[in-house]
Amino acid sequence: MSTTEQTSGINAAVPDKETQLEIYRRMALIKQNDEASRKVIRSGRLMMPYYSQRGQEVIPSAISVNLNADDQICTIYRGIHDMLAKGVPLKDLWAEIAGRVTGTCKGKGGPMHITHPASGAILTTGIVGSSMPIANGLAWSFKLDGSRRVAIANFGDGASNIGAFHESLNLASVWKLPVVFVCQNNRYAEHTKYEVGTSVDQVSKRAIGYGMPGVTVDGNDPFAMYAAAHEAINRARDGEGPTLIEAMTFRFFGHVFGDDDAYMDAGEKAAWVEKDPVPAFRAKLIETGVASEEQLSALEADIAAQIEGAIEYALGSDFPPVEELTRDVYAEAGAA
Amino acid sequence: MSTTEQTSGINAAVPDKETQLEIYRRMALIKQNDEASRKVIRSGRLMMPYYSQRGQEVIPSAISVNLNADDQICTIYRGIHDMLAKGVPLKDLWAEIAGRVTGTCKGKGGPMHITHPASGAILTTGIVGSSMPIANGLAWSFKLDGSRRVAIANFGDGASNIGAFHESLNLASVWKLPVVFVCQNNRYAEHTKYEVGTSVDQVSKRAIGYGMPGVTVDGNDPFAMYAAAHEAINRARDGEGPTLIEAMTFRFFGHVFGDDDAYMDAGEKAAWVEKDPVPAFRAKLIETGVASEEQLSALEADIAAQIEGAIEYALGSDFPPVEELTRDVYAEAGAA
Amino acid sequence: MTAETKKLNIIQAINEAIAEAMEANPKVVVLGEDVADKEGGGVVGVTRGLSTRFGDDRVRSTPISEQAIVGAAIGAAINGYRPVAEIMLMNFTTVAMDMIVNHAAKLRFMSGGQTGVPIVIRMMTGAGIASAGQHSDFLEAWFAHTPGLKVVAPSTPEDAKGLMLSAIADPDPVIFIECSRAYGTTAPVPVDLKPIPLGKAKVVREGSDVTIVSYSEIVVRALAAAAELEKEGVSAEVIDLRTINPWDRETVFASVRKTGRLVVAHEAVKEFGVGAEIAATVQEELFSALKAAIKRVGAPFTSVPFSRPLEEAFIVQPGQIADAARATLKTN
Amino acid sequence: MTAETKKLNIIQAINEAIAEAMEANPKVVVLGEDVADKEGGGVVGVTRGLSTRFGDDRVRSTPISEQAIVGAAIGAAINGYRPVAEIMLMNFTTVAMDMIVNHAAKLRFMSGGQTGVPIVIRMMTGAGIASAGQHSDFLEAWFAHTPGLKVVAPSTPEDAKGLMLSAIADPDPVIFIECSRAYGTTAPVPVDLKPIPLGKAKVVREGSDVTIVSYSEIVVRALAAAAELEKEGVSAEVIDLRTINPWDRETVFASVRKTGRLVVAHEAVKEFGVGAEIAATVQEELFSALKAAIKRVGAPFTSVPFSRPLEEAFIVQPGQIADAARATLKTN
Ligand SMILES: Cc1ncc(C[n+]2csc(CCOP(=O)(O)OP(=O)(O)O)c2C)c(N)n1
Ligand SMILES: Cc1ncc(C[n+]2csc(CCOP(=O)(O)OP(=O)(O)O)c2C)c(N)n1
Ligand SMILES: [Mg+2]
Ligand SMILES: [Mg+2]
Repeated sequence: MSTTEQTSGINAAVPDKETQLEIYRRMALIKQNDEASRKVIRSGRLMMPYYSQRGQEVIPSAISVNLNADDQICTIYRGIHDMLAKGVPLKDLWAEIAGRVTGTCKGKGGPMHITHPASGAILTTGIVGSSMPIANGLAWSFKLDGSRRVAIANFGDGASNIGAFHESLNLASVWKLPVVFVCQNNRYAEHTKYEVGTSVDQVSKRAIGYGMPGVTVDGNDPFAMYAAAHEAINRARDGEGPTLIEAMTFRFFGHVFGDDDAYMDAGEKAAWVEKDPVPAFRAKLIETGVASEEQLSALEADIAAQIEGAIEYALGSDFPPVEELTRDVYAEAGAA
Repeated sequence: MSTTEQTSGINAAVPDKETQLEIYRRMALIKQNDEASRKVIRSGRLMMPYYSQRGQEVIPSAISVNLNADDQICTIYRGIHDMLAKGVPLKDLWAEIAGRVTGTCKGKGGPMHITHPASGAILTTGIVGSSMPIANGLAWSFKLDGSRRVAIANFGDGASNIGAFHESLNLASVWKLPVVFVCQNNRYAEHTKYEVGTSVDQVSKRAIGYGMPGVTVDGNDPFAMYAAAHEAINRARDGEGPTLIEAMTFRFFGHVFGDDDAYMDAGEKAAWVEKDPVPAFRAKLIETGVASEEQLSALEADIAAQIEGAIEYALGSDFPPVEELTRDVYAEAGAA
Repeated sequence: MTAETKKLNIIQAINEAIAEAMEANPKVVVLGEDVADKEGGGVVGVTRGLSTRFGDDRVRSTPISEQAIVGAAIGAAINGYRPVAEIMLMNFTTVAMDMIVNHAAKLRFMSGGQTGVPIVIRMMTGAGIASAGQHSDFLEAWFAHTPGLKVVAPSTPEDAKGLMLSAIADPDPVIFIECSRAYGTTAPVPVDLKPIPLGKAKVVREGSDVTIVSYSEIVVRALAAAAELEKEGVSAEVIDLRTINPWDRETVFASVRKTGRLVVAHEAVKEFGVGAEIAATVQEELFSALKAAIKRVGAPFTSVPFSRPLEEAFIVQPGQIADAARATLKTN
Repeated sequence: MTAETKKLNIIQAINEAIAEAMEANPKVVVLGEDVADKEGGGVVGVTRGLSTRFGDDRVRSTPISEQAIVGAAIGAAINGYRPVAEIMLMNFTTVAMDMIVNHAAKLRFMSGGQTGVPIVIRMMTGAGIASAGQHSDFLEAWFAHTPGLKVVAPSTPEDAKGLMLSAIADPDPVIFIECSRAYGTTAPVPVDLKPIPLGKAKVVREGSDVTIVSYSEIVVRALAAAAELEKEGVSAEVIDLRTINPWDRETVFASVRKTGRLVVAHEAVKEFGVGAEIAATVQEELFSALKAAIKRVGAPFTSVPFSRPLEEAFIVQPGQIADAARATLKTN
């Protein structure tokens, strides 16, 4: 994997065994949750626009183990993996996706607008590019506070072509904000191949135009992703400013649940699925003695149970009362 | 002057004597017109927002001699130099600035919105960055026509930080449009110094992020500017796509007529005024035998007379009738 | 003798209109995200088949860059092309408002008539499909308040095709609003359908007691309300505005002169919406002809919610329109 | 005993309000193009002196990046800051509408109340200073039509200061509109002025025959019209709305109940403007109390022209407001 800036190599941070296991746990959680989501929709038990994150599990898993609870993230409609990795509770998440009052946002936001400040999950936007200007604002508040907190802005390869990307990276650089821009390059923007919409072979090269370090990393390699995130997050914490990380990955399914993905190159897709990062990392953990087959099976079974419980909890919860329709448009009278 | 891409050197185009003289004529026209404009406003004969181009005469003069009448340009509020260089008639221009019905736009656009299609002067926008997306559209039409025409998008250094810049350069590159992006870097965006708002030391480096050639050139050196423009314009004509030219220059006055320019670095300003490109090129033309003192004085006197005539024409013209207030909002009924 | 017809849904109707315009005029071009067939011919297929039929030069998929999309359309239009630009969803016009409002709408005026901008900007929107807060807004009031723009919002396949033909032929920029909920609506459309002029409303149901003015998919709900009212012996006239700006004052005035009562219904939030302009104008022009206060029906002043029951409560229902009509009948 | 006062123009009044808010609350920060003193303290000086007094961290000049400006304000506000963001001119909100409308306005609702966005977005606008088509528009109707936003437009130094104090203290996003023509207006302002609540209009002249509702600098013209009418023995009541959303229905209703006649005047183009909402609401709520049709006065449906005589004809003049009032008196 070529990189505009070398991050791997001797000073590359390596996750210890415990961290490796935690990265895998988050990957498995995301993979199993995505499978459960598609199953639930297919079964007709829930109706929602769903953007599968299958194939992109490594990125948020390897990033989030470098974050504290009070660090904050902004993500996009295809962001449930980012949210789960940051710690949004499964029950609250599922209840939101099911439009129930017990959801993170009382069912009013839905799958495209998950917010859970307690986990540092501040924004899920449905507008391409808009996670970045707001992540800058979170980072600006940390700088004003004089804290060492960090903000992460997740977005896709297609989003790197919209104006908000440009304005955000420029401002973050001139203000030296503690923010990391994570471009999850899954090769497609809806139905459009990367090269059809993007004028540069690597999004990370755009960092040069903002006097900011930029790196292209294998987003499906937990070690490479961990090292890149570790370096960028520490740079931000130390007040040395933002970094652009381009994490190469692939979307295993169509843009949104239900779209026929005829526009995708079947061979390309097959090759990526072949290298599915989740079973690959699982095998590596066993092979390197980080964990045993039994251990991982137990962990997966536990996740499966949690997901089932969350779905039951969600479907068993009430819908919001109709008064909620006009509540939260403005703060309750008297608030300030 | 450092450049991200070498343009000068052995294959750099050199303007012949005739062209050198024409470049000087346009420079003198712009300088004398700017002086006349400020004088007229100071005298109270006209009231308008005026953005002096004094100090930036070389850029459009050296570019426009490489253009044909049917090539088109888009520029900004600080764009009268671009308009004059492209051939907008003095009388029509002054009448517009004076808000008279004989103006290019019947007095309805004013100094910030000069348009004169007959000269290829398509757009003057008051919105930072907005000359670029529309220049792309002009270039796209040339490509659809299968013609060799070229579009020029002029903008400032500050405009290189707004979203429209990014979207425009990316689209122009993926569509290989015959457009040249000319960033007139006069070191200031209103009251803000270049480095306060811009995260990269040279705007031209941003071209790397668009897979496009980018060059930083001395915008006050007619030969360097001519060579850079010549190469970029030919590249566009030959269907090889867009170029980003960063032309280094300086604004001799405050952002807009009347603003106290206390925010400008007096020393920096004095140094640039010291190297005023207009008298410098004038001296060079005489020294190299391209023109005689008498010849140039005659040329300048002729320009002065034309400007005086244009001002008289403008001030002697009628204001538009009040019906014009609601005309041209939509095409006249029946038009298509 | 009735003209030969063909059953079309609104997606097919708009697709046919664009195809016929491209066939008739080589200057008609299409651009937008995913619009070409290599990218699936549009996310809902409105432009499907066009690039295959007319070539990749005339039908271009773009990067996700709405300012660049509208800017490219404006520039090409100034030089004689007739671009049909797609902004996938109406909420995404928020990233292109400068190009639409400061440029497309104003360039003819600011240039004293020298540069016209004959573009069509197509977009879909609407609640009811669980797209929530940032993908469902009806923002037509913004564009109707912008001199230089025309705003069109059809409710049937025939109108969608006929109005798109006129929008493409129009010398000025047209905002063309498609309701996602209505895309599947099928109806017979005359095979040789001629362009339907912009600015002309259509009386879709005649009545004598109260006038209901609406547009886009809410017209269907207004008709349902009228059917409900009929059971009560109330005869409602339903007008499909079709074009929001310029709107057809004559047709609306003629109806209100007859009924003396008016209800305006639309999907957008009621406050500061299009209904306000129509109500304000009618009370000003026909004050003495009014038998009751004009009622407006629109969404509550809130964002579009995700949760199904809240979303249902958000969208204007036939019952609300009928209630508004009843209210106009009480107060006389 | 009258409170001690001090003569201020509107620029000074807003500057004082921001300074007092920054003094009282360390979370109040300012950002925008050229707002810091190194960059001249703002193009017209509204923020002059603030960076020198409160430091460069709390008062930051930005690149020309309105989306990034509003985004930074939103993010900081979510984490407890009170950003006062300047968008130099109202027409430039067109490049930041996504941040303002899809995000600032909606985040509280979409998060179920978890993330509020207490920001103030200041901007100037207005015709009359030869800025022409792209620097003069009044677009308040767009923002008033957007649930989640509040919209304020003062006409006097005292209101400008008092409303800015409330806007900064408000838990929700506030669009604060400043009219360039009015900046120079000076008037005595109480030294210990308290915040003036949002949503409360002010009867600036009492009268009994006709009510004239306006806001921003047009209030001055409404008062001139009232003076003109008085010569004819017509007693006009003039109401300065001050806050456009939420607008003070009670104060307007009370006045119309008294006069039975209403004129609404604003600088924006009349069609689909704020006047439509007020007229539509009043005719709906006070139909039987109305003695005549409600009249609206606004700019003609066109772009702001450059040429002086056209610009003069564009801006609402006292005579037009007086004529509208006279019209309401004829038809009774
Ligand atoms: C401003 C804007 N334009 C268009 C869209 C429609 N849209 C939704 S997702 C998407 C593709 C985004 O691709 P990418 O940034 O690569 O993210 P991915 O979906 O691949 O994760 C588009 C065009 C949008 N949501 N916002
Ligand atoms: C979108 C937008 N934001 C802000 C402004 C206000 N403004 C006018 S000129 C200017 C500075 C532009 O600087 P630069 O791009 O360097 O061009 P220059 O004036 O130096 O030629 C600004 C901020 C504007 N016109 N448009
Ligand atoms: Mg992608
Ligand atoms: Mg500059």
